[in-house]
Amino acid sequence: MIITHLEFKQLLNAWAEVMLQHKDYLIGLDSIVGDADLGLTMSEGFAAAVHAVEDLDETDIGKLSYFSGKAMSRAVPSSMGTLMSQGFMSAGKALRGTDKLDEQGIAEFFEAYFDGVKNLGHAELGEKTFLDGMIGSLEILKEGAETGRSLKESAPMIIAAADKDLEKTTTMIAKHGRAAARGEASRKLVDPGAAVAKLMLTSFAEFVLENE
Amino acid sequence: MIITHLEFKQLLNAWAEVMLQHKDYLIGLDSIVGDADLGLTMSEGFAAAVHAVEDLDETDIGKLSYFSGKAMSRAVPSSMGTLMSQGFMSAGKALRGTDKLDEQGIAEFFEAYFDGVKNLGHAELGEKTFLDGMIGSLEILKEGAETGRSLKESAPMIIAAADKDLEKTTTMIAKHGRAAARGEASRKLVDPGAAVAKLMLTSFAEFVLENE
Amino acid sequence: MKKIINKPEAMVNEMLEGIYLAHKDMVEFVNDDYHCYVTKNKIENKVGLATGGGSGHLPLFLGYVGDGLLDGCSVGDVFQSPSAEQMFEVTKAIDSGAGVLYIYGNYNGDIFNFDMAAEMADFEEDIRVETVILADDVASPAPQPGEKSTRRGVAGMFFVYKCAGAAAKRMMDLDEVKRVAEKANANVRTLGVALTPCIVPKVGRPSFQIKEDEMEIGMGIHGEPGMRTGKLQPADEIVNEMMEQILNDLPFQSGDEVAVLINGLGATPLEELYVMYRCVAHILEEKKIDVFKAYVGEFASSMEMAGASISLLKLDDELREMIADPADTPFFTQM
Amino acid sequence: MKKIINKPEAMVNEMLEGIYLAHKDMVEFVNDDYHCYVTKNKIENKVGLATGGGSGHLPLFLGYVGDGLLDGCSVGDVFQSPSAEQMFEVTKAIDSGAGVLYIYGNYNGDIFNFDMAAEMADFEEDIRVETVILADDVASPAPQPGEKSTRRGVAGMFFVYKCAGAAAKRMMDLDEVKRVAEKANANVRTLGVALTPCIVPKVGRPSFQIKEDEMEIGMGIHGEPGMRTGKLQPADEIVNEMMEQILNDLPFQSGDEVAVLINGLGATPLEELYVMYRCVAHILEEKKIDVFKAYVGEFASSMEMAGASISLLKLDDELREMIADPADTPFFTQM
Ligand SMILES: Nc1ncnc2c1ncn2[C@@H]1O[C@H](COP(=O)(O)OP(=O)(O)O)[C@@H](O)[C@H]1O
Ligand SMILES: Nc1ncnc2c1ncn2[C@@H]1O[C@H](COP(=O)(O)OP(=O)(O)O)[C@@H](O)[C@H]1O
Ligand SMILES: [Mg+2]
Ligand SMILES: [Mg+2]
Ligand SMILES: [Mg+2]
Ligand SMILES: [Mg+2]
Repeated sequence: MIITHLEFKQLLNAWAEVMLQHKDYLIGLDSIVGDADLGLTMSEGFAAAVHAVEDLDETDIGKLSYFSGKAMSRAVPSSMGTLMSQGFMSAGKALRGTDKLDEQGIAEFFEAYFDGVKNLGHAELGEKTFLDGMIGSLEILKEGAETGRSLKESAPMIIAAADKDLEKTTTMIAKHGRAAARGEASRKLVDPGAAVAKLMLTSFAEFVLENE
Repeated sequence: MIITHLEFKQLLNAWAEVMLQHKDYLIGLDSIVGDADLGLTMSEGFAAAVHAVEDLDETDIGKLSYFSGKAMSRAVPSSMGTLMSQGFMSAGKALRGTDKLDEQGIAEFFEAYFDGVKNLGHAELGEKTFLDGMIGSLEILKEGAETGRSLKESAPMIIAAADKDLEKTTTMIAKHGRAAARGEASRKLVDPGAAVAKLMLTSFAEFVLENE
Repeated sequence: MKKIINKPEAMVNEMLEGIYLAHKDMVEFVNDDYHCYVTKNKIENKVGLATGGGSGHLPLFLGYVGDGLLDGCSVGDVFQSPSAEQMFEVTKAIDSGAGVLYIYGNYNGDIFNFDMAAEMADFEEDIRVETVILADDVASPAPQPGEKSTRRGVAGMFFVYKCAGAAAKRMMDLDEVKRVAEKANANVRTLGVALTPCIVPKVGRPSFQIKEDEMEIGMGIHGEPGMRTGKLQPADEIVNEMMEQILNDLPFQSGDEVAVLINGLGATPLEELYVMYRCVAHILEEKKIDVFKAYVGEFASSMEMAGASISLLKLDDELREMIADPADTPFFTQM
Repeated sequence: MKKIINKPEAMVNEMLEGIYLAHKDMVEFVNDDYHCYVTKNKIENKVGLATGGGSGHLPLFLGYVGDGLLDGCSVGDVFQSPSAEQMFEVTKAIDSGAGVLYIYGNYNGDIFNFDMAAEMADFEEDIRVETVILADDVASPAPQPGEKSTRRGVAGMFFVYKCAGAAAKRMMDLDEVKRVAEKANANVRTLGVALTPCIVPKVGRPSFQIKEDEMEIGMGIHGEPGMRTGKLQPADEIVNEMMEQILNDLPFQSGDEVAVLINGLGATPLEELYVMYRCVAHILEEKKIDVFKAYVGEFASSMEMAGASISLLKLDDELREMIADPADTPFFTQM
């Protein structure tokens, strides 16, 4: 599968939609651990990302990703909002000058996204964050790119991994954000940021399956 | 019937008890027209009046009445609290030196009480106040004293008059206190202060019937 | 009843003790009675200003005792007048030879007790006492000539305290201070809106109800009935309705200059008061009424009642100066 | 949701417009953006102090911008950090040659954005920026050496603003002002109790629940979970429990001198805050801890949340002077 600027915009669209659909779900998760804003920030943030680039006459996916991130950072400067915008901006820098993503390019996109979040947030794996929700899917994508597996084949694996990763956050103690104040009591709770990762990756996999 | 300092204290006691029993009733009435405090102020005020004189070694009913009023004015300086204390203090001044009240003395007591309230509050009859709740009973007492009717005979008439007087306040427009702000809309409502008058007079009549 | 208190009966005394402990450099009580509240900074030959009223309205009433404002305040139980004796004790304590002015809201209980206190002051101590009774609530009837006014005193009383306090601080005499207070009282209008009831601690339950989706325009600060109950409206519509009543009552006119007070009744956040002020400012601008100074915050509350009031004071050169003068109390400071 | 607002989305902007209209003599916005709030009184060569954070906590954060306190504040949506760009704009506006100190609460979103803004300030404008992150809530874990602190910043931040503001006003340099702010931050402890939830306007319903007869000790100012939920207790018992936690945390000791802040979260009446202060004062007296100054009121609110917090700041000679210095903002004035 090849992703051009057109599919990239469609993917952004799909993400904005899935965040809107899961607004109350995310508010619910965040109201247990944090301040109940995540449904609002994610639906608004991704909508702002879409809005910033939908009418841009631009085929450079790097630039599209960068500008969507910047727009999101203005729209929703919450923890996850800023981390996600940093993800898009980092991916944008890494892919600058690219107008098509193949399996390899897609893996690079998500890797740069992951690294952007990690660099701004200073979190390590296992500290119950967005990173833990994304890591399994990222490894499948990287491995797929190395071994030449098609995205279509990877898609169901991603859906399963994202699900498992989110589940696994209920075994971790939060070290960051509002949830961290709970210490040991945070362990059994689902991490809202990881839930966003699951939504993004699952929605990406479904996008692949529908468009292949 | 002759009222000495002993019966006077018993009467005060009876009034304190009836106010306590009707605390919620008075709160209810005052919460419609005013600030919902009347049940509190009347039960506390009469209790303070009782308390101030119950252990006094004093046979002068004038002094007992005056001191009970002064104590009430300290305890509950609300509109009705101050008016009632003024009633007791005025009656006290009028009866100074008296240690027995007959029919005549009782009528004087209530008349001085009524005048004390009237002088401090500057209200006229028909302006929907305590005065309107007391006036019928007062006239029966005064007429009884003139015509030589016994208190026992007057008692049922007082009970009926107090009831009718209270009912009649629902035809008057309030000119004083918080209810006055309602203007025409105050008309159909029972006046809480007049309800206190009814409680006092009815309780007095019952006291007469029980002690005769 | 969700209150951070101990026994309801102890609330007022414990609150007062807390105030004396927190502000011992500025205020004290006299006659061994917490309810007799006076400033520590007595100025020789200044007219003494006293107010008084029920508790439950902080910073009203005692909060306006301090430098450039009032000298003493007698404090009652929640929503209850203090007693005549307490008022008399405050009167004695604050008189420094120039007489005393009573300034308080138009409520029966207060009037009866202040009248008794004034008599005691005259009879027992030869202190000259004058009285200005405050009435700014346009939700209650305008005074009719020859009739006893039933208009209530609400948050706009702050402006009268401010003007009278400045006048006394400038060492005007009793008649002059009274004249300034009467002018401010004649020039101030207030209207409130209530969203939720409050609870008198000793009663333990709300003394009135407002439906979950309703508001009451014009409700008094003890829950006295207002002008109308209706569905809760957007802020701008509420403010428009309130401002129309207020502006028409004096009336305020194009070319006037005013001071504005947006007062929170207790539970309403400051954020919402500023949303209201925005709309007030727009209306005044459109009517070409100038705002000299705006006050936004809690100035006369009803414990945990949600809601707010708007007050306008029409200024002339004299009142403008009185409003601008500095003041310093534990509850209100202006440089 | 009983709020006096227009469209929930418009609330923050309308509130800010109200603030600029009400206090046009003292504050203004830069970059054509209401969210970039700065004092009008810029002092040449003074260290610029900036804070920032979500709306819904008035007078926090922007209320502490003014004379003797902070110079600028970037304002977010309700309970949301402002953006890095907005912080950067404020930074540029308040720098007057002596560098800028960021002072803000320990929240992820704010940290991410202030870090980005500091980079922009350094890279694009060569402005030296230092940072002090505030953390005073003893309900969240004490900082562990080598680990990122997860302790939250709550009402005690006011004391750090006050000390840093006074230090800057005394024309100390950036390192010195930072040292004073860090000392105050290290010396301040806070604990809160919540009785009812608050409602983020855009969400429209309470983001958590507290049972009708319960309270939550240690809840954060956005409703973050506290230390324990339990039956609502009498004021003295609540305060005793809170004070024990606070005193043990630093720990405060006999012979210490402190400033105290009793902060209302929004719907809790001032009356109740003074009932609490009375108990605090008794406990401190018993422990032989001296109170230099007591502040009682709303200093860091959570809109219509009912509840309160207690903060203690341990003083030394330097901090005592910083607390005593005058300050004047539209929301806080001390002579
Ligand atoms: N340092 C970090 N690195 C990566 N993810 C983080 C970090 N801190 C928090 N998160 C994620 O952010 C989520 C909370 O986001 P959000 O609701 O926006 O926080 P807030 O409302 O406190 O700003 C957490 O569930 C977690 O997954
Ligand atoms: N001037 C007056 N003269 C006589 N009675 C009065 C007067 N004003 C008020 N009252 C009586 O007082 C009652 C209200 O008393 P109260 O509840 O104590 O008032 P408040 O709570 O406003 O002080 C009214 O129902 C009325 O009967
Ligand atoms: Mg959140
Ligand atoms: Mg009443
Ligand atoms: Mg309040
Ligand atoms: Mg409030």
